[in-house]
Amino acid sequence: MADPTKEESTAAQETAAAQDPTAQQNAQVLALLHRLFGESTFTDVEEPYGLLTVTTKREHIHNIIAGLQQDTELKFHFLTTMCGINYPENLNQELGMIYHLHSLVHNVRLRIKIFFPLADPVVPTLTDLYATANWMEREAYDFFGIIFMGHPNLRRILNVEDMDYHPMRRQYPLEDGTREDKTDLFFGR
Amino acid sequence: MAVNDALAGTHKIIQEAQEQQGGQLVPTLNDFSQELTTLNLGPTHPATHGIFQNILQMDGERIISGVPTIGYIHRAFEKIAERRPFYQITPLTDRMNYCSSPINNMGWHMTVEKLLGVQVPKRAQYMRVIMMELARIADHLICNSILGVDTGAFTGFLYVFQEREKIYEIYEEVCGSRLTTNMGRVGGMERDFSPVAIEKLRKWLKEFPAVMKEFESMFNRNRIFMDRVVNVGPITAEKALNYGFTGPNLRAAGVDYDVRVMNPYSSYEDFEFDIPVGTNGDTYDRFLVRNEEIWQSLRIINQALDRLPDGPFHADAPHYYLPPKQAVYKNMEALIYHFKIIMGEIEAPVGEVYHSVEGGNGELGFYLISDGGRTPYRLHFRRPCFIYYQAYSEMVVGTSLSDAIVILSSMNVIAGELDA
Amino acid sequence: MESLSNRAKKLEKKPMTLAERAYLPAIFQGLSITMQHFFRAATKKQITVRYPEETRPFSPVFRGLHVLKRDEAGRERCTACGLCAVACPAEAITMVAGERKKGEQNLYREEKYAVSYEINMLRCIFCGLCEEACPKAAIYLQADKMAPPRYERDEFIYGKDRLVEPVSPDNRSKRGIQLTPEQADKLRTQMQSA
Amino acid sequence: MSLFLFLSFVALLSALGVVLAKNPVHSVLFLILTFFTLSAHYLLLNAQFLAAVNIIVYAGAIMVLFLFVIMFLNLNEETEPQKPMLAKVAATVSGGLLLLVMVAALRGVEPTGYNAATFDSQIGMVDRLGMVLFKEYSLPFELASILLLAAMVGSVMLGKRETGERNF
Amino acid sequence: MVDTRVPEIKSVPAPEGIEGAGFFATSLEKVVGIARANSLWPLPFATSCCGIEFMATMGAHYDISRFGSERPSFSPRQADLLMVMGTIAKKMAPIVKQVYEQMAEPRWVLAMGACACSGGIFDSYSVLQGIDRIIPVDVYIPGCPPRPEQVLDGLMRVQDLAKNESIRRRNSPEYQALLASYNIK
Amino acid sequence: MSLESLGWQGLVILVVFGISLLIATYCTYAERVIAAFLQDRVGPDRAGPFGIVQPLADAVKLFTKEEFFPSGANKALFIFGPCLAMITALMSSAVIPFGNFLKFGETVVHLQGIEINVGMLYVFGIVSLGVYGIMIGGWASNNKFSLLGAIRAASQNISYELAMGLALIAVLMMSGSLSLRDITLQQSVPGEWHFWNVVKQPLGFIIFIVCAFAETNRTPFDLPECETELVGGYHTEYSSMKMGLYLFAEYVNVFVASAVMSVIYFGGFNFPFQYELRSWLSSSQGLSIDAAQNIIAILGVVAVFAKIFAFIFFFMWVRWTLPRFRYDQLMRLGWTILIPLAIFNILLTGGLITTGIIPEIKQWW
Repeated sequence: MADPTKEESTAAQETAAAQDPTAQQNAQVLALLHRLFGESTFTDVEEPYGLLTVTTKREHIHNIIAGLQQDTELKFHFLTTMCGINYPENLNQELGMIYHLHSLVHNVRLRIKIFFPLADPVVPTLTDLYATANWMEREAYDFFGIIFMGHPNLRRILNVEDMDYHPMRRQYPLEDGTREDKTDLFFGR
Repeated sequence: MAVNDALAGTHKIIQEAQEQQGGQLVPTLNDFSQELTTLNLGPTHPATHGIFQNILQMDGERIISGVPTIGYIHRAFEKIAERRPFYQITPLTDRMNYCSSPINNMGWHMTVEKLLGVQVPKRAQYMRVIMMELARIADHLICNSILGVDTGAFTGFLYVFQEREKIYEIYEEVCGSRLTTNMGRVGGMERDFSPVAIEKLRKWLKEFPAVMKEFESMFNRNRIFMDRVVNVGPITAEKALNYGFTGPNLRAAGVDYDVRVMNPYSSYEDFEFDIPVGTNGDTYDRFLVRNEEIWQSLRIINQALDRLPDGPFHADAPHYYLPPKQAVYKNMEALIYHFKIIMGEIEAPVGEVYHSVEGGNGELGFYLISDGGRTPYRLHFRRPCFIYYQAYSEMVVGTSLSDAIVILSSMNVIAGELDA
Repeated sequence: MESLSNRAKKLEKKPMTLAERAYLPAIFQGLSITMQHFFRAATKKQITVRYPEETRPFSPVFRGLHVLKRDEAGRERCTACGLCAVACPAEAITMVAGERKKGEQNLYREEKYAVSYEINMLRCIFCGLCEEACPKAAIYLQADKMAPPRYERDEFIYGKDRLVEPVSPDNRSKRGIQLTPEQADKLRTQMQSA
Repeated sequence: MSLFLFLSFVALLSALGVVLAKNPVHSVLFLILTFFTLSAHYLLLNAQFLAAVNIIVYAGAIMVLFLFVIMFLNLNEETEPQKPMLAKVAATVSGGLLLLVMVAALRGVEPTGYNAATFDSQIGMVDRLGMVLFKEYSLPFELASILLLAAMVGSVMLGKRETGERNF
Repeated sequence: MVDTRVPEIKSVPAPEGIEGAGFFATSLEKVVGIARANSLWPLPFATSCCGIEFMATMGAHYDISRFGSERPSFSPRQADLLMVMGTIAKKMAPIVKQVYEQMAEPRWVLAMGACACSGGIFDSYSVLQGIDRIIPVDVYIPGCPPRPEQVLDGLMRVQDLAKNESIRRRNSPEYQALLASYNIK
Repeated sequence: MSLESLGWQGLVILVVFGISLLIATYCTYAERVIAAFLQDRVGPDRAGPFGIVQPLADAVKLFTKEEFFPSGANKALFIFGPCLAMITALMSSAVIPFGNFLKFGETVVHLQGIEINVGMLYVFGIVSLGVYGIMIGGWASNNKFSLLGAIRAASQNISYELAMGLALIAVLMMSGSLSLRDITLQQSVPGEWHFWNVVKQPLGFIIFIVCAFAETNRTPFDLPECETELVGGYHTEYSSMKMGLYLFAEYVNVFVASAVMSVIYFGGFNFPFQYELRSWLSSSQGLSIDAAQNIIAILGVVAVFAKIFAFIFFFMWVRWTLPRFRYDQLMRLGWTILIPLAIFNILLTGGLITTGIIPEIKQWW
């Protein structure tokens, strides 16, 4: 779930975006999205810095991305990146996945977010749609412990196999904890 | 729809695809050399440059399957970035794709500028373009000459490395460091080009084409080299897109996707240059595309240098751009700004921004989520190497060990960017 | 795939000609190139810098070994504000601030000064952020000195004894605020009389 | 004479080594040593060409391929299949019979020894050998070459992989 | 150019374990030491940025071959000098140690750059905070990455070590104790 | 042969042995300096003046390095491998004629280790054995990279030996002799100094030199040890002097290959206008015919070494210029290009000899 404070910044942009060609493009894309997958599928439609951002539920994410990939009009057939995120304060929506899609032909980008509880971090995989999703999902699993149903090889990718936590979750410290040569913790660190 | 239902058949598709490949590639039982050997390529194998491991199943010298393992220099960039103020992330980006640090630096600065809404003056933009294109040349030079080294021709590498050394000199003149440049600041450059830097740059622009021509004539039409690279490790455009290829590797497959043209940043729309594309995405195409990109980058640098506008080299943004030292001594306001910026207490708006630049290896994206604090709430790097290296295990199937090494070096996998 | 940008330049991959298929022309071309380099190396000036006998010129903005500057009067400029330590991404700088006592005015420029100031050179990444952060122009990364390699880990904790600029004006770093010749002369006489 | 005795001793010893060595690689190396001593014998008999060709062809090429295959298959004691008793008996019997035949055949041979009158220092030289091969024995020579050609064609056919596969 | 070499160290101090009786270099030892010093074949264990600067050191402008070290031995058996360049993550640490164990005596270790020496800016859960936690390091080169000049300086420091080392140092109980403290062999 | 000349011959053998070793030693230095110069560098310059004692430093270091035996390796064969490589490399220089003869009164000293009338076959036999050193060492190391290197070496050497032999057969057809000394002498008919075999057999020479590169495992055919693919190939597991022996054997092989090429194709110890020089020396300078001959012989030694060094330089020059082949391409080159070319060369030579275009060589000496 996006931050509540975000509304201010988006409101400021709205006026500027009215004349913007990207805003018009985004409006078209949004209309198509609504037509294809139903208006109720998407919540929280925003356009921070000209990039259409929609939030949906994890039940729909596979269908939406598959539909976008196959759609001949939108041609969103490039998965730019995906990453996990952790908001420990948002109850039952602690974890999230953020997908960046790109329609190379129309040169439009789309950001899709899903949020789900920490206790049930299960998300459908995209490996059947995009080969590139394989490692990105492994990375998200490694960092956040998000489990991708149907992933062919969901193992840790960057960290050592026997690591027992998911380090990018916000509760875990960054530091190694073993260093000896750095003792000062003053000056606002 | 339930999650599990949505997923029905996912596995099947992948399995089918694998079987389809397997049917052709796995030798039949009556094949004499059925016995497969497992060869551990890396992590300290000389051809893996950076550090990653490939466990190859080999039938004699033919590769049946390759399983890559990465993460050997995982440094937790994204986690560190959550604990560092914006300006301290620049040194981190240096070390991501260390073959072309300035591009990473500039990409990061532009991301923050986009977040903060800072307008960078034209001169700074042109200066950035010059440095980014220099970095691109340096990156491609390394990649192509290392391809030469991996095919056994060491000398070409040393010839072009001299040019890289000169690029280092220019970097040093501009920012004070050779490799991990920490160049530029949010809002512009940290200092203007010195006359020496411009002179060195002009001199280099004059000398470099001859060396580049020599390098090309040593390799481009040499049959030994061509035999090693033509039709080795080809990848179709569809597959490349599916694997998320960007940059020279995608262009070698024939797709003219270039962030500089599609989403121009830092005044790239002012310059005239072509996007070289290859035909079938094999190693030779990747080599040629990189070589041609070097020429195109030279074109851009020449244009930018000739048209370098006058004016300030940084934005007039006292909230984000450090005041000059002299002002800090004399001016209370400047001193306050100085303290605030250094302590990281700049007023970053809440929001999220994705900005991508054309890095040495493709679309280098920065996805920054700011919650208004002094550090990013989350910073995700779209690292092109990480994304396209997963195609490697598919590309090497059916080739020989020598091919596998050539493919690897032509993909220009930079360990720092791969593992982040 | 259709063109995305209309600026694509298709690289042609010509099939090898008969001569190219015979290996020899390219081999001779390659051999002649390397031979040119051989003669160039043997006759003209070699580009190799015979370090340590010869050295390459560094750029004046090169970020080398740190120095804590003194001012015109030979006083330490550092006021132990801690900005450099905050700015350091490697967290390599440690300092302890102290109040200047009476009679130390000729040693320290400000009322606060660094009792100890340590930089861990092994951690330091020479990014130059400390130099930028310093509001007193006290810390500089010298353009002409590099941190030397050493045998022991402990030797890399650079304290004030090694960081503070030597008193002799001739050994002063070129970075930072430069003395005018008159100031230098004045300082020299001061030092000699002291 | 002492040289001859020494060489024969080494030859026999290494030939025994071929049979007795547990490690197949050692066997092959002993066999190479045997070829060496045989070549030395040829030299003693003034057949320089034969000696050189023996080394080049047998020791230098054929045995390399032998070694190649053995190294590739990585044979060792564990992988050695246990042979049935019957096979061992049969092998001993047939070996003994072979020995018997050879002894019987060579029993009547009289060593001629050195005769200064008939000695011809050029007898083992290349040109003499060529003359003999291409004049007196030209038909067997050609037959042998046809046999080798047939074998070569056969091995190429066997070694050829299915179409569509890359062959290396 | 101001002198950049170590000003404080006048004579090379004996590293741990080579002092004491019976360890004075004889003339044979001197010859062997000089020979070893001039033929340090490096094993470039390059993981990241520093590896690129090592390439620069090998390149024409600096030319590490002048020190007799241009033959990189990627096989640890043949290498004399393990040059660890770049970040060593915890995933990589066992491999570094293994490579060190595979090297034949005499062997030296050069930690190049902040990451290898101490972890540098990467004070994170995944990065080893200095390779001297797993293998003994002879010479540290600071910098991120060090300039080729510094690399050559470091190489010369290793040469000094090699020159002054007793042949028997590697059999000495002190050296064995050093290795044992790292759990090697 | 008198006892005295036997003693002289022994001395010659020793000298040849020593020279082979010395040249191999300094080949390592030459390789480094030449590579450096080709690459705009300076090469070793800190070990002695111009780095001249660099090879000695390497040797001493290798000798004092720790012996190492990999686990699971066959220890005896592990030691035997490099020894064999070195022995076979050194043996082949025995039959190379480094010069004509010196004559002191009645004593004639042939500047050649031993003269046997199948000298060429001898060289061939020894060279074909050289691969055992690599194979045994590679196999005994119990390492996959080593084994791959050994296998590559074996198949490469056997394949290229064939083409090499076939290329030489054309020379033999013209010379009618297998003795290297005969072949050398034939290349210099008095008054016709340009009678080197390379003029008559250009195609054969090209095939031969390509095969020589392959047989010595040098770039572009250095697949058995290519660094970027197999780490060190067959010598990956070797440390100390055993590894030094392998490196050394390679340089001895380079030396021998250069020597064979200069003897067979470039007239060996012959040099232009030697007969004119000899008659000039003996007639107008008043030297005895023996003394004049001795001077010519010594100049011949200089000539043959000049040729050898030129070839060694060429070996290094090529090594630092060309990329290397892939394994299958190498095989294809050997079997489908070089061997048919060599056979064509034989047919061509045969045709030219029967039609009389190449005159039959008469033994004029």
